[in-house]
Amino acid sequence: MSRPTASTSSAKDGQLRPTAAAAKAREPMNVLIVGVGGQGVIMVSKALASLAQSKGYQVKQSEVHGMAKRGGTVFSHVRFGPQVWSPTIPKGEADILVALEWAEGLRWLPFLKPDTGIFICDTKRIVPPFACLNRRPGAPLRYSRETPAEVRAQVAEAYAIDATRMAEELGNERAANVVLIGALSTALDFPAGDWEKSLAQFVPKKTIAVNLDAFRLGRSWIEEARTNPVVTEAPAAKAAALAHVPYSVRLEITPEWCKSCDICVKLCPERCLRLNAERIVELAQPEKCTGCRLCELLCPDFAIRVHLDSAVVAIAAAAQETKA
Amino acid sequence: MHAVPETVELSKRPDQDLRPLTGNEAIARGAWEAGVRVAAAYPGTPSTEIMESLAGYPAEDLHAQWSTNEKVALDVAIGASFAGSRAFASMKHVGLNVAADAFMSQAYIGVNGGLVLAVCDDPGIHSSQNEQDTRIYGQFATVPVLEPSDAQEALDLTKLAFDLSEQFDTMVIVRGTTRLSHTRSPVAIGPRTEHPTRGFLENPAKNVMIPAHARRRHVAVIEREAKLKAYLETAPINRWETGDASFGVITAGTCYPYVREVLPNASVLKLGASWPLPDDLLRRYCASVERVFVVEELEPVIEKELRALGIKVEGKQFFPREGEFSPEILRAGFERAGVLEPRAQRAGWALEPLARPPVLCAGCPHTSSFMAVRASGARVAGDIGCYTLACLDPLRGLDTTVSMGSSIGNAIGMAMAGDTKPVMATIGDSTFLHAGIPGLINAVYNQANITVLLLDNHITAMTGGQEHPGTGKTLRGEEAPKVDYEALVRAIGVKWVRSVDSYDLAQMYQTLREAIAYRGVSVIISNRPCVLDPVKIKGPALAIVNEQCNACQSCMNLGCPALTWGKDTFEGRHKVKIDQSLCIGCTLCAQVCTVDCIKPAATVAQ
Amino acid sequence: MNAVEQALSPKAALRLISGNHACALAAVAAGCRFFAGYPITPSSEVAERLSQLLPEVDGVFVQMEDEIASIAAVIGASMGGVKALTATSGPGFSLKQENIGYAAGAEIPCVIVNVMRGGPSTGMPTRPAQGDIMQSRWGSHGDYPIIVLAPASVREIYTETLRAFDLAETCRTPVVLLYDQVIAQLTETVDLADAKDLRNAERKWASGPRETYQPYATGEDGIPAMSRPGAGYRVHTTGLNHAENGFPTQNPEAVARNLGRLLTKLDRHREAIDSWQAIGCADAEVVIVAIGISARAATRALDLARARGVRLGLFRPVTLWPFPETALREATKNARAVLVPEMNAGQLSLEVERILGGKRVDAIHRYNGEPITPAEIAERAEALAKEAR
Amino acid sequence: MRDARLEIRIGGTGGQGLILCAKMLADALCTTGSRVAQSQTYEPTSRGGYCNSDLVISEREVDFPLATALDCLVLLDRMALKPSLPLLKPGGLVIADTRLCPELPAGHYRLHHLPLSRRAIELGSERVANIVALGALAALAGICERKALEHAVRAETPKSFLDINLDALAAGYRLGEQATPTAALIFG
Amino acid sequence: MIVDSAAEFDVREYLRMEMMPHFLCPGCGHGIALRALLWAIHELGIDKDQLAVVSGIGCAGRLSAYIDANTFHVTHGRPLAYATGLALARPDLHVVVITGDGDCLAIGGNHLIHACRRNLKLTCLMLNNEVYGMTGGQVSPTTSESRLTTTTPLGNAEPNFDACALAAAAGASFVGREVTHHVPKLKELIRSGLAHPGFAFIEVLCDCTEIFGRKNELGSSAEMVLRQKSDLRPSAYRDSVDTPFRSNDLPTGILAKTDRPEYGAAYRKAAAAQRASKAAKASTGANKGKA
Repeated sequence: MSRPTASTSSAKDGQLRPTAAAAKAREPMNVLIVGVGGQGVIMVSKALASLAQSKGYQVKQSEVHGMAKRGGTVFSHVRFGPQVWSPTIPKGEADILVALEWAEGLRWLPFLKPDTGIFICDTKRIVPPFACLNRRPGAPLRYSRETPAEVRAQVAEAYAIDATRMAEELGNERAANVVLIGALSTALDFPAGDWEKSLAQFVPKKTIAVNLDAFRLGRSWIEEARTNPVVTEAPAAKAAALAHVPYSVRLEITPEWCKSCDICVKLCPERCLRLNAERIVELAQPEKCTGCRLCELLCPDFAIRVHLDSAVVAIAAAAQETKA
Repeated sequence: MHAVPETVELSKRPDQDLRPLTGNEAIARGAWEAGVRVAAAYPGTPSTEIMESLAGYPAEDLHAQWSTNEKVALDVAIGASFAGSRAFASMKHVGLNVAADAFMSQAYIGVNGGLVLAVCDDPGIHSSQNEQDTRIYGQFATVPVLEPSDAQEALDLTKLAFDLSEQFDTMVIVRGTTRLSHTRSPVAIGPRTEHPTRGFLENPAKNVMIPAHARRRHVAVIEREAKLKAYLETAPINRWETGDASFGVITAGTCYPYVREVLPNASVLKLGASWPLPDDLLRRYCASVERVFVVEELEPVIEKELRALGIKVEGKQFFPREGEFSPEILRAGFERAGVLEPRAQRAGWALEPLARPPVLCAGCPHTSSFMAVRASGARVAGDIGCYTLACLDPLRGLDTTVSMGSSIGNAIGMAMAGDTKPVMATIGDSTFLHAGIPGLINAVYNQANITVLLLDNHITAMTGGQEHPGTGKTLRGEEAPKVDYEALVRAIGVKWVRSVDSYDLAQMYQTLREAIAYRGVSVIISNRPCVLDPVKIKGPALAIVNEQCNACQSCMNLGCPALTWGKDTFEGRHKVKIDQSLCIGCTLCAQVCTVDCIKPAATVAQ
Repeated sequence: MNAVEQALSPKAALRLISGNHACALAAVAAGCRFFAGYPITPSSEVAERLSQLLPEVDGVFVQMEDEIASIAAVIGASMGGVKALTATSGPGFSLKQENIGYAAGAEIPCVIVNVMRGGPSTGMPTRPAQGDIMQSRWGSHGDYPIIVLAPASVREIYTETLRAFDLAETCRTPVVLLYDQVIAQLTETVDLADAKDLRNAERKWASGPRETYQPYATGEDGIPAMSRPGAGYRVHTTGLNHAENGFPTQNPEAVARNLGRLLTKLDRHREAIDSWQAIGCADAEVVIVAIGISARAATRALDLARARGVRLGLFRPVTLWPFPETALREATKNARAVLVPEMNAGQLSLEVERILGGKRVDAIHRYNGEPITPAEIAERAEALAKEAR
Repeated sequence: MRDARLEIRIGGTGGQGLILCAKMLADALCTTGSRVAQSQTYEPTSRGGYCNSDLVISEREVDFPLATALDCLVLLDRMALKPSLPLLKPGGLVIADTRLCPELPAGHYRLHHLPLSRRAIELGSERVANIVALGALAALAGICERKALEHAVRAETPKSFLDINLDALAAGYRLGEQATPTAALIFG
Repeated sequence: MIVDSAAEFDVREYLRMEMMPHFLCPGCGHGIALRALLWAIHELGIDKDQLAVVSGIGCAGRLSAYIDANTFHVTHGRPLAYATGLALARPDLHVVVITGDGDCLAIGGNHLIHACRRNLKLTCLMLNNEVYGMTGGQVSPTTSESRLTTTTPLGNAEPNFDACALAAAAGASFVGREVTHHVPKLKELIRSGLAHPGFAFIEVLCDCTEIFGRKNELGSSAEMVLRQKSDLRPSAYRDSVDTPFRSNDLPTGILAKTDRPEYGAAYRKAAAAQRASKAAKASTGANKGKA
């Protein structure tokens, strides 16, 4: 194998001469692997890249570091073929999108080839703290609402696997990514044995057996799903029934009872209270108040009463909706 | 994130072989193959792994160190060059700002042993405070800038940089970007070439920058620029790839593969060095095509030069000045420029992507520090580090963040300007050692009424867990003296110093309040190791007793990624659940839980 | 027929009974349904007897951990609206004083039996004394009213116990039943036939609307109507100085008004409270003033002296506190001298001297555990009479 | 008036049942219309130490309920001798146990030295010496009807002791009825 | 469920409004404990007329005055004894004792252990603020070692009582401890205590910010409220990663619960049985007589 650089220019007579660029032989295979920091996205991509390289392909694998391990989005572009230019996969060019987390899978869907792209996604939901920022009563969880069925309708070939549960059942939740490798392996032309060899290099020695099981489980799951579609809905995807319950939070403060102890101000989860110029508690940011009653409960002077107006009506309505 | 073992193995097998390396690993490999003797760096994404990777090579080959900051790192490298050895420093783009003082002078002095500076830019600002373009520094200091486009070139150009450095008596910058640093591709590696030390060259007129010497050196620098330009006219690192003559593209570095991706058959002039530029080559190339496009990430450095040469070029009107390039951005630009047929727009599926910004880790000791900071009601000057993330909801604990070590100076200024709130600076241990100490000295000297919260998590956490003078270990993991912060701070003249365990939330609250109440400079050292480095902490996970949770959201207020909402609600608020795979059992949530419903998972029926 | 009914049946009217047992029996007859005590000689038989009697009448007996707890429990029970009794002796009586003050101040009815024995301190547990006369009046700190009854016979223990409950309830005050070891443990033939005519008085309970009810507001009688827990008044009771509304106050006017009323409330009920016995005082040269066993000796001394031609009289305060002053002055107006035999170093004689200011008052003080004998009294009284002639 | 008052002391040591037998006597007297005041010493050493039980008997209510001049003295132990003898009326009746109170000083009293405890032992229990003494006292002093006393003994005796107590009472009566003063009146 | 009734519980329905605001210092944990008590009472639906609160002397003792019930503010150390009398005499009442650490464990210690042993149905709420607050901050039986008080200027050298261990050892059939920060949990604990058919001893760790906290530099009320639990480290957190950093290990929650017979009921039952048996005897005796 020769050096892959196309650096064939030569300098003669003090002048650089032009050369022909290497013609593009064949489009590379684009596999986008995504997930959340800590899920093992990089391991999946390394296993794939290593396998591809061993087959003599040029491989580029590009990923983000830094913030990634802090619960952020992690993605890894793996491109392989006789000639690979861009280290990243252009939007709409991914042949396969492997997602280790449901919302992450949805985030990267636009990168998938519209007509032929294969979407393999764990239904695991990792809800980031940001999805829970609005904590007021009735506020919805800001997590993706699309269901696997909706995705399937939009994508050429889509698989929603509960890989995390499958891995748990095998005894190691962390092997979920390998279940997905198993699924991925069915979409590429490498022999299963080569996959397993590659895998064994990248998982901890002690977990090789369970990871190989996970790999085989992922493979057989897909094969079965192809002939006999499995309905796996993302858990609680429609659990937004209680959203938008119309509570109106109201704080009733008895100023002459307040002794300015500051407990409520300091311990309010939303920091929406303060002591005013007279050192009496007041609701400074009513829009943030969630009506959690902590101030009421912890006020030694009984100076605060929290009212969730129309709560009874709202709860009754919500309960009925849940039943329905 | 530490040394890459297979690279070490490779060094024992000098026969050419292909290894999958990232750009950073390739730069390190290149430096090693070039026979570098001394290497220094301060960690900074995306450059960090260069030095970590170098430290994976045998200690007898080279000395590699973490320096306290980038200026120190460059000074160390300059010193080694003075002594006649090949020397190397690496840093991120903003690190060069810190090192700029030395950098600008060294540009005049030149080198004895070859001196190469790897600087990694961060277009797109994946993990930085700006996306400044390092090529301008090269132009500014008249220092050549080589730009690899992939890992192979990273190796090759780094090696070349050492040769050029010695050949032209100049420091050489190898400029990378995040994409280069973190893309892995096969690289052909080679053996190390030893370059015995040249010995110190006693030449005060060159080595001692007093005005009289410097004036003469400036002339030499300008002459050097001309020589470099001449070299680059024919240097094989520039590539002229022919194609359709209707238009041509001039590009460099990581833009090149994108250009090739989008325009596989176009005429391209790929520059190996983006500074200085070979004027003749550019003129000849531009003349060979009808339209000339310059594709360069960030600033129009090349484009402006071409315009200065009187050549009509197109560039930034089609390709943005900000952000990281991608094939689709280039495609869109070329489509707008009319050289590519617009692709049919597919009706996209309207997906609202989930916001998933990086957050402090589960169990991060900064969490409780910033809970207390938030409760203190202070005006807070933040600094660079993981804790910068505390500016986001729900902690919302920072008001400003400027640059490494700025927090204390910023706080002094705010206090002197009479901010009505108490003023506080929060600064990590590594950042404090990097650039915080002069600020603190200044605070004491000028009697500022500020509180400095020194967030000592025993590691340089943000960049992935690097050692520093406060950790008691070197880059290579050897024992080293450890900075005693409390003694240091007292020696500076701070009278009010207290150490506190930031996992003790109540103590944290109280200490912070008392520190603020103190008139003058008060320093709190919050003392808790990072949960990821140097060892990953994983205690027994906690769980919520669901039926007891009253959804008060006190724990959600920590912003801990292990905490999220369960399916149940109470009074319309979501009850909380704990992701046990993420929880490390730090108990901070239990400490704020108002119903005591957070218990070790083992005792809670799920 | 339970033990109490049996005890009080006409057939059993004439019976042999000890002083302490008479007290227990009378307490039950008076409607006492709660006893808390702590064993102490020579009062323990009261507790022992009540531990048998109270369960028979759906009352409660409890032996507490100490005398303080006992009086506290008694006051607690009375706060609950139940007539309650405790019994003790010197050291225990000392321990109870703080809470007796509480009962006086908060106006909680209760009856405290104090069987006097030798003192000070542990003293002589099985020997009689009369050394608690002053303590029974002044034992707790501060100014407060209290009623102290001093029966001298087993029969009188019975009747005075009945009266103690009546007075405690009607006057809302603690009542001390003060008698000495001899009387307590003496078994006497007693006729209870005429003792059954009980008033069995009830406390004045609050009535009327809650909004206007003031727990310490009173009418002419100076006795506030008490609210029974559960009756809907939900008042506050405190040992702190309080206003008519029951809540603590430091307002000088309110304190003076309410405390002033408290300190004088018994004065308005002296007719019911006062009780004494005067024998042969009209023509007596010397009037003997005595209580308890000393009074019993004096009774015999009267006969002994008359046989020798000396006219002695006996004034025996049955209600010791408030002291029947007027009656004493009346009884002694013709006497040349007064003799106070008492089993202490001089307590009753002090009060007698105070009341009779200027009249010759002599005393026999005995504190060796031996009762003063009739002969001794007669001898001293005769000498006194001769001296005064 | 002095004639209307009769004082009896039963003296001995703690545990001899002195108070019980005084109470039986008092009960018997009570049923026959007498007024009785019964008192006793309560010594700290109630077991084995000196103990007595006094009865003051009167036709009307007893004024001073304690012994001032004893008409009868029963001595079940020599320990009772010293505190009791000085209270004895001249010519008073003394009944002493031969075994436990063998020696008495000379004095102006009628002494009956009787084998009270020995008889009790013969009956099967030394503990009924008090009942034997009660019978002897009743017989010698003639203060109460035998039937009333038997009734009182029945009323105060637990079932299991009833026979022996009644036997003891009878034995005491026999001793009293057969007795002649063992010592003449001695003028000391 | 411990959180259910927060919405409908208005503490003011249980307060004597004419007495408010109360006299406690700013931030005093007693106020929080009082709320929890009233909340528990509310949840159990105890009629205020049938509720009797007996309190001793001290800051805790003053709380009874604010409760709209039958309240008795009695002598120092004796509330348990008063309550024993009240509860025995009036088994129909719900009797609650509010006491402080000094009131309950020092001057009233004897009553506590016997109340535990006796197992009469009473709920004893001991508000432990580690100090004699009312008298100006003297050392109490629960003052932690080395703490400064007005009578321990050198730092307290006496070991302190573990009140719950003491109560349990004395045989209390219900023992619990909670901190004020956990108001719903505290309410639940008190509720369990109130519902317990026997003597229930509940220790509430309360902050005394103004006196004890200030003297010992324990911070503001909010800080003390938080500290109570971080210092406590309930056993639940024993194995957590912060173990090496803190030593205290006082457990919270229900710490002891047995179903010994309740004294009052047992007493009444025995009395009734005796009365019944006597009545039966008397009637058979009378029948015989007739025959």
